[in-house]
Amino acid sequence: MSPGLLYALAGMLLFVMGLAGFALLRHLLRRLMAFNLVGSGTFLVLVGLAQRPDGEPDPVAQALVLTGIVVAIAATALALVLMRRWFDLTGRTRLDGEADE
Amino acid sequence: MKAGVVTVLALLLGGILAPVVVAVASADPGTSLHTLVQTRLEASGVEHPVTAVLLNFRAYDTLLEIGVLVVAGITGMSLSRAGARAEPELRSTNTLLHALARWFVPLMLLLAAWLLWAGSHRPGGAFQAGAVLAAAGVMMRLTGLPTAWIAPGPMLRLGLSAGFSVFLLVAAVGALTGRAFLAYPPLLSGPLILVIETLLTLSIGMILLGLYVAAAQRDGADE
Amino acid sequence: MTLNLLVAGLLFTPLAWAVVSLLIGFRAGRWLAGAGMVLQAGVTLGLVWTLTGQGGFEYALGDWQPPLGIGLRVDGMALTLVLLTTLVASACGLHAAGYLEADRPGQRYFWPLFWFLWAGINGVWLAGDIFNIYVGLELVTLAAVGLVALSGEPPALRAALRYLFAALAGSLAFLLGVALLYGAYGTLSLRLLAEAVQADGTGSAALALMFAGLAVKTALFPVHAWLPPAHGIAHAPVSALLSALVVKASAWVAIRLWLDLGPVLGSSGGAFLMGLLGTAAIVWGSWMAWCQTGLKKLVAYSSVGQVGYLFLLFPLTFAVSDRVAELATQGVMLHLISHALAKAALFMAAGNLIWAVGDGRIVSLAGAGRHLPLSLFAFGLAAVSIMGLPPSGGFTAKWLLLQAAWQAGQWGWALAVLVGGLLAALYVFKVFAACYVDKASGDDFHYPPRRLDLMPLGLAVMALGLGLVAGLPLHWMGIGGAP
Amino acid sequence: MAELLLDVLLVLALLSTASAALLSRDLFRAVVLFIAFGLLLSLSWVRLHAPDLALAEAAIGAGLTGVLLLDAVSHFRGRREVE
Repeated sequence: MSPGLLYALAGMLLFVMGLAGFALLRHLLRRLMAFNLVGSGTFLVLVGLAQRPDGEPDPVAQALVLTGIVVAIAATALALVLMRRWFDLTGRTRLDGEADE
Repeated sequence: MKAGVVTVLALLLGGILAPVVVAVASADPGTSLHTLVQTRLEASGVEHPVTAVLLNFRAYDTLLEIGVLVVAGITGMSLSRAGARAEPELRSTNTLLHALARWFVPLMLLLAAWLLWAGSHRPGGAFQAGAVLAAAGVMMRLTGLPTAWIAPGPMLRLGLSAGFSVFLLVAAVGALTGRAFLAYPPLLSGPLILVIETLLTLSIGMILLGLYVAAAQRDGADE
Repeated sequence: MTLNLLVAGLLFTPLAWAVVSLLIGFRAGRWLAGAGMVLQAGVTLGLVWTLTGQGGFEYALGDWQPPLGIGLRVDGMALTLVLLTTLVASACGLHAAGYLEADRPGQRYFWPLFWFLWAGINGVWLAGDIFNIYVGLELVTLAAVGLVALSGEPPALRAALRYLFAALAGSLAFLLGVALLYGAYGTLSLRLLAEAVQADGTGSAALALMFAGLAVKTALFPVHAWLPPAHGIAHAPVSALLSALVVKASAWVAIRLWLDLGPVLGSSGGAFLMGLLGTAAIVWGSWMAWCQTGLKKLVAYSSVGQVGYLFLLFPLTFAVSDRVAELATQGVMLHLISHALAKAALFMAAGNLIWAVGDGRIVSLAGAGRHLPLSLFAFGLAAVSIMGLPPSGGFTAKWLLLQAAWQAGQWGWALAVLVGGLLAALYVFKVFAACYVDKASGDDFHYPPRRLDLMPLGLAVMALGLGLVAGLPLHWMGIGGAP
Repeated sequence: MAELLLDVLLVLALLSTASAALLSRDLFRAVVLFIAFGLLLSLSWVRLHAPDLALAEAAIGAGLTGVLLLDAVSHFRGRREVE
């Protein structure tokens, strides 16, 4: 088994685990961490699969993942601003438990 | 109940995806972008292939991605209303941290500059450097060093959009001089990429730091 | 040369306007916005003119040809959607200029987010590279979330967080599909992928992941729950933008992927499932719209239903005759356009009505029929297209879809189209019934500025008239990409 | 062979820290595990010959995200949560 495939499979598992966590967890901060795990898993798949059996790394895949990491931190930081403000105004760390209105 | 259903679905998804991942890994795509990057590397103006892809071959992705960062920064600012600026509780009184910060902040600034410079010919670049800058800012903030410049205001707005603006201008100049949008003038691509990266570093650092500060502000309930 | 300038202008204007309006305030941003809209309109018309003259083309950004660089696919469908965006976003922007209070603290950030959203949407219409689609969709999502959260009130924050989480999960599912396709075929260009893909489980699994992600972002039943709060809570012109254009962006990506890769990677089971979910969305969204007590929530649930029609594309283009596939594609695209026009008009008219009566409940609209005839008129005209009555664009779109279903012998989808129209009539009349209840007590109406009626009215007239001139957009959309 | 063993161990460590971060009852602990996950991921990028990503992951993924998350935990802890 090539290292690329190994990490890609690990990434796939992380994706599935993170998604399950995303569906089950209710605490906003935990959901955010689950989202980041899903992202990391996706990035591992992207780079792992782009690596050829001879071990040559693919600069394009790496550039894509670098873009992905920056998008992820932007989304994470934005989500944190939103949830901290939500917490300040309502004292709650989760969204469910009340109607939309 | 719900946990069980989700677990079963997750196992199912994993069971479907695992053979797909294995199949893709063993497949041989006819084309390889890797060799294409190598053959065109010289024309890109930088020696490091990842930087060449990010700032030249696929610069449009990067432009939009910086846009995503700026949007996050804007939204952060829009939610941190005027008022609570320098909050005393944010500062740590830990003297060890203070001592560390006096050494660390200049070191981190140096590291950021090195990462930025390295990006043209070896691993490193604007994103890593910007993140280090932001971390230096976080440390300054934690230890109570002056950080008034990061409060929402004209300075911050200018700073967080500077890198994006210069990138966009260079892109437009390409079109105005008869080439495609985002095409660099043939001989200037190296220096232009360095200029763009320098300003991007500053902007990325400011955006990330600005979001940190915006998250740390609170008002309303306390006042 | 001109082509370079036109494409560059299209991409440059909204991004540049976003940055400049960040540096100036909300009031100055209004004037700037006007100039930007004029410029954008000029560039769009220039591109449409080029398209009709010489056909579509692929534009290599930075002069790097795909697969190394990123190509934009400037063809009939994409440009028609760019034109739609210019119309709808301009109307929403002009409405917002008068609708939003200029002096609220966070308001200066409206224009930058608005322009970034516009830039992102245009980017998605034109994208010809699957990773670029991901970045474009993220730009759209974050700008849209920022606009929803703009008021900073708890319900808005809650809706924004739900929206953000759902959209991010959707993006990552899409990105995993991109990773698999890139690993398998070594290219990100949609055009080259369409040439390279082979019918095997790998590609189909990747495509399924991408559709799952896009379904979440488009709020397809049953993953639609994030949409009504987000679209219901935002300022009216923002809701209009979100319902008219933002959900369409991800739907469009699904449509384009399906038209390009579906013939090889699709399966009749998958296509049927998408059609089934679309049908469920039509019924459930329309029913829930009828159940609402809040005006904007009703309009938002109507979007959940209307989005469902777009997914009838899948079964009606898979393994059918070319004629049926063409009819179905035309019907779905025309529905996308007419719904964008009509729904933007509905939201803006609803905003005016709410401004006038001072609260968002449908029962509070009593007496509005006497006091706000123009807003209500716009609401009614747009509703004609939503219900699918002639001569509206909604009618022509449904007519095309009915023909496609008829010729394909797939009766079920025709039934879905007809039931959807009836249910839409129900919730529209619920609003009108409330408006014409005579109110006994005094008149505490606050008249919104007259000019705010113009934008919904203009779009509603366009949605209504679209059916009469449907040949023109259909002709444009028939123009292909690279020769 | 030794290299493959290293990779396998690293992957196992990645998966176990990730699941521990998801399952941990204590929020602070979960965040610390998440940061550890980021550092391990950074090592994985080194193993995949992606030093740019290793740098970015260490600085952004583990470093900055970690600071933001830790800060948020202490913020949430600062005031009693209304259940």
